[in-house]
Amino acid sequence: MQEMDVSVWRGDAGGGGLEQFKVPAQESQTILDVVAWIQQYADPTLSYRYACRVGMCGSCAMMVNGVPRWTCRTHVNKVLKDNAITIAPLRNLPVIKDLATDMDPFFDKWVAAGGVHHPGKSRDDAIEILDPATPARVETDTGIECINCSVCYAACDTVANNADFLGPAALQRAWTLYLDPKDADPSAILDAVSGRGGCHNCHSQGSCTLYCPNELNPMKAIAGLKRVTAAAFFKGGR
Amino acid sequence: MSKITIDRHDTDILILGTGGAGMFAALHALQTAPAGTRVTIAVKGLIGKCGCTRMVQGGYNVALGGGDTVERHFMDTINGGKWLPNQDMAWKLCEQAVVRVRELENEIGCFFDRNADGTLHHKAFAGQTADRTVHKGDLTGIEIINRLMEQVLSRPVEKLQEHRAIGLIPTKDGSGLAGVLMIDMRTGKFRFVRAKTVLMATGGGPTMYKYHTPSGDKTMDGLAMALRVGLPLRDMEMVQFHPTGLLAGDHTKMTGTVLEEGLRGAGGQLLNGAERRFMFDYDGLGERATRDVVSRGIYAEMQKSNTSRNGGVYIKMSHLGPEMVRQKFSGMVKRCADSGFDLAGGLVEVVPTAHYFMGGVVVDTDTRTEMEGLYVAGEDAGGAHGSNRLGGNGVANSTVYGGVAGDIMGMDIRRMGALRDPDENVLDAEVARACQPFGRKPANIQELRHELQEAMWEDVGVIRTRRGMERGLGRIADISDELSEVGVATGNLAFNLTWHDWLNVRSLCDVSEVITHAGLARENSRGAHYREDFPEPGDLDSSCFTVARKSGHDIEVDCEPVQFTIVRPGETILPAGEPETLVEAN
Amino acid sequence: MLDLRLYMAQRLSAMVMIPLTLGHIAVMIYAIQDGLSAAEILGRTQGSVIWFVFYAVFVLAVSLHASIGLRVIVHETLGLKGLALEVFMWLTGLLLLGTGLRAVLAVTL
Amino acid sequence: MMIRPHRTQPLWMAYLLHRLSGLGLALFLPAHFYLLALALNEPQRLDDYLRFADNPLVKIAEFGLVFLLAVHAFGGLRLLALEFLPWSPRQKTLAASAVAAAFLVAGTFFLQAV
Ligand SMILES: Cc1cc2nc3c(=O)[nH]c(=O)nc-3n(C[C@H](O)[C@H](O)[C@H](O)COP(=O)(O)OP(=O)(O)OC[C@H]3O[C@@H](n4cnc5c(N)ncnc54)[C@H](O)[C@@H]3O)c2cc1C
Ligand code: HEM
Ligand code: SF4
Ligand code: F3S
Ligand code: FES
Repeated sequence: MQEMDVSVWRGDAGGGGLEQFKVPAQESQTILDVVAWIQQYADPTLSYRYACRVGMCGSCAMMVNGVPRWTCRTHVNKVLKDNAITIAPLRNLPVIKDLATDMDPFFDKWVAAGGVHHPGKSRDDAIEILDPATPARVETDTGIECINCSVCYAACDTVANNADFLGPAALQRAWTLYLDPKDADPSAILDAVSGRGGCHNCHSQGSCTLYCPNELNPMKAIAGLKRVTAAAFFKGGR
Repeated sequence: MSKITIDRHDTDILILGTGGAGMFAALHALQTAPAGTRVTIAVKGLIGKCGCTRMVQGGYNVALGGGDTVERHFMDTINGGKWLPNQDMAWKLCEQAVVRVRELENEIGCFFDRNADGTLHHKAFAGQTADRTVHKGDLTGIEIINRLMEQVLSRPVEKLQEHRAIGLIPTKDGSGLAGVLMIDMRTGKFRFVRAKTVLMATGGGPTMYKYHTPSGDKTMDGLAMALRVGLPLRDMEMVQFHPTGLLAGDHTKMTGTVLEEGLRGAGGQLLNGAERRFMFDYDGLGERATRDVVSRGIYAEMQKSNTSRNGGVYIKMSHLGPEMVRQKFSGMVKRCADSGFDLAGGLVEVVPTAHYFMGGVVVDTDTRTEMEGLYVAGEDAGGAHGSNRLGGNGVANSTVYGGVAGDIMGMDIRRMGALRDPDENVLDAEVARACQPFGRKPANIQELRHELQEAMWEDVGVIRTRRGMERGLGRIADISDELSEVGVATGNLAFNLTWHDWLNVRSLCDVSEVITHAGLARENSRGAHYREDFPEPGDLDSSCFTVARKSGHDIEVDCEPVQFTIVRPGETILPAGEPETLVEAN
Repeated sequence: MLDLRLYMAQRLSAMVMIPLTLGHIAVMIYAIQDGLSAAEILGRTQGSVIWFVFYAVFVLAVSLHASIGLRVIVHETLGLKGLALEVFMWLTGLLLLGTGLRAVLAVTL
Repeated sequence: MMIRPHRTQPLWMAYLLHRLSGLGLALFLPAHFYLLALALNEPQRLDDYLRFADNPLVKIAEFGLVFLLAVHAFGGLRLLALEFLPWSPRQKTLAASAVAAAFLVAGTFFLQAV
């Protein structure tokens, strides 16, 4: 049987390095399958994380040949180079062990960016009548398809260099909330994204948008936030 | 192994799982519990990122428009469940779904798709007499769970992530629950958490079948724990199969994942190995028949060996125009393409796949169990769906009853004085159970899981017989015995997935045995349970549901009569003159 | 390490500089056609209020703009933060402003 | 390693170029100001410098500076457009145009200078 050369990063918060494995090649095989094969048949102590296995939960992202990807939806053929693949934990997040990272900082920033609905109504009120075709609604509808996989967060060098930067996914969530007419406190969102780690730190590197597996556009969302915060700046009070 | 230490921790309200049930429970508990109550969430994965609620595609059933009523939703649920549902639970499900969807929209911040005039859009799932399923495209679960997750993360809830519950620990006299034993998966250490009230919302999930849809973290841990503390489990034979799971070979985790229902609805055709349409051989509705009928049709075709390359059948969409398919089912087309298949233009192999578990712990309409301090909601709880769950009633069930559980726990806790002390013997026994593989010779656990999945698929699957299920029991027992001999290397227990695989197969074996016993006990065919040797549904008026519990080493299954508290077979609660269905024929 | 205010200061100053730098480059392209001498430069600029305003505005803008820009680079690549970062920004800003204004005075007075 | 795999894309290159040009300008500008200030007290030395500037090597250096300025200005223009104008998805085209415009201006300057 045809075998591939797979290098896998092993280690923990204290450091680590690459280890080599030979993995049998199969016709339908994702990177996640490769990783699982190693744990099940070659090294039972390999650690990684996944849940849904169909690109919905955003648990399985790793660096594949130096690029962040969702591994459950990345076919081996797409990334195999000279019959070899290198797999490492997602960048910009603390490693727990091997390929599993601690995603808490990512979610802490999600909340810090104001990414929580501010209700103006309650369960006793009727569902709001909302035009589904407004440009804002259409833009929000795609934005909220984010699966918080952290791929954009790993791709962004501003995140790497600026510990406070909220990062593309959190800011994109804030933007979709800002656009949502149901949100009762848009100015709280603008405040949350205007601080020292806010949207203004983004240098439009565009890696977030390029690598987002769901073809979302955090770069555009961040530009949107910059625009509305700038407008708010001129209106004063900020 | 050196002496095992158990870290001890206390809280007031403990919630296991972060699906729709777990997260709603946390939010509601914070609303109803007295100020200062400690709320803790423990979950096998990351908050909101594991479990099946996130994977909901189709949507959420709620009677909120188009002339639909709670009564009609209720009647569909009862008819769909073939008169086995607990009617009070089904009623509360339908009634509260209305409130829950408004809560999701207005308080949690979800957005469900709208009609052009701005009102909620409803679509019709098979088996329903009204357009009642609200949705956000075909990614409804992501919208619901992401919004819930934000709410939970931004509130003062203690988070125990990657903490796997492995044992419910009762008090010494067995009257109440003292707390839950868990493994902190990141370190591999044991942690015992005492709580006044515990919600179990670990989401069932029939992943003991060769082909299955649920997320990888779901391995029936909850029901296995409930079984061990002697709680009654009902409807355990009821495993729902989705007819079209992707088939791509045994070595890939993509196998078993759902290709959406809408493909068949839109005119997708199922072809056998000879590329001939076969569904009309089994049912007049062809591919548009309900899930259970289509699953059986495919299974029968597979038994005749009329199969595709990997042993399933094909779904064909190309006759509808590849462009149209690409546009209308873009998510599915892309997902198939990632796996190397051309859904729009070619043939994709599919197979029935275990999707949802109707069985679960016996609870009352307030989610209380017979054990003081233990509450169960979501897919872990039995009763609301009877023998079959309508598409769209799953997430409604978990969010409605999760919220109920939160409310009730928040109230009940006011009358519970102190934390209860655990039966240390049970605690030690549970630790020992988890440590059983230590010190034994490691072997391949994955192979054992495959064997179990093969056995369940073949002998306790889509079509069942006494002979088959009895053989299945033998196979499960063998695998279970073999598992007891398999070891796990203990060099490093931190994030040791192989140890957890062992525990997963343990839970799956235990619950598989119950499924099989319950399947043997039901000598008729209802909903998801189909007996080739008893193909008739039996008398509806004397309908019974199975109740299984563990007694010593044996599983005892009783049949209890269904109480028709709201409506009797042959009757309806819809006002006279109401049309049979509001769905326009297409 | 940029909040809204610093960001606005940097972007607004950049906008101000766009016409000024393009103007400056245009003049230079024109001016160097047949070599440059101090006298030539000074001849054009000295005593001219317009040129004084032109370059003074540029110097103000560039001090603001570049000190904020350097602040970002220094934070992101050297990890400087807190008080040290503020001090760095102000020092570079004042240095640019000082040397810049001296130069403007020199060529326009 | 600077050029890690995830960085091999036009917008990241544009970012790098903008940062390096900004840095270059910020380092050069004080020197430039210093020289101009010489005009105040020592016009002679400024003239010496300007003669020195006729040297081809220095010409190339000068060209480099104008190039930096042009690169940075047009790159900045691109960023301002992307941040403040209605958003267009043609970011890569914009990035490329900014570089092209910078070459054009700096090239003109260079041709004039020699
Ligand atoms: C692919 C797919 C599509 C579906 N589509 C629909 C649909 O369109 N409409 C519909 O109504 N229903 C649908 N369902 C069903 C629906 O998703 C479930 O019924 C519902 O979400 C269950 O919710 P829950 O909260 O009970 O469990 P889940 O959402 O599954 O959550 C279970 C939680 O418990 C955790 N857990 C498990 N074991 C342990 C342990 N030992 N210790 C601690 N935590 C543990 C899990 O990690 C997870 O967080 C679908 C299911 C699947 C798989
Ligand atoms: C022509 C006018 C100019 C424009 C339109 C302009 C525009 C910009 C913009 C938009 C940024 C922000 C980039 C980001 O955040 O990624 C920036 C950064 C910067 N600018 Fe300018 N600029 C101009 C002139 C100058 C000048 C003359 C200098 C030098 C003194 C300079 C130095 C810098 C520096 C050091 C940075 C920081 C670079 C970084 O963060 O990557 N700029 N400029
Ligand atoms: S924006 Fe895209 S890459 Fe970033 S977290 Fe969301 S889905 Fe993942
Ligand atoms: S990659 Fe980073 S710098 Fe901005 S455009 Fe995306 S957040
Ligand atoms: S496992 Fe869920 S996105 Fe990959």
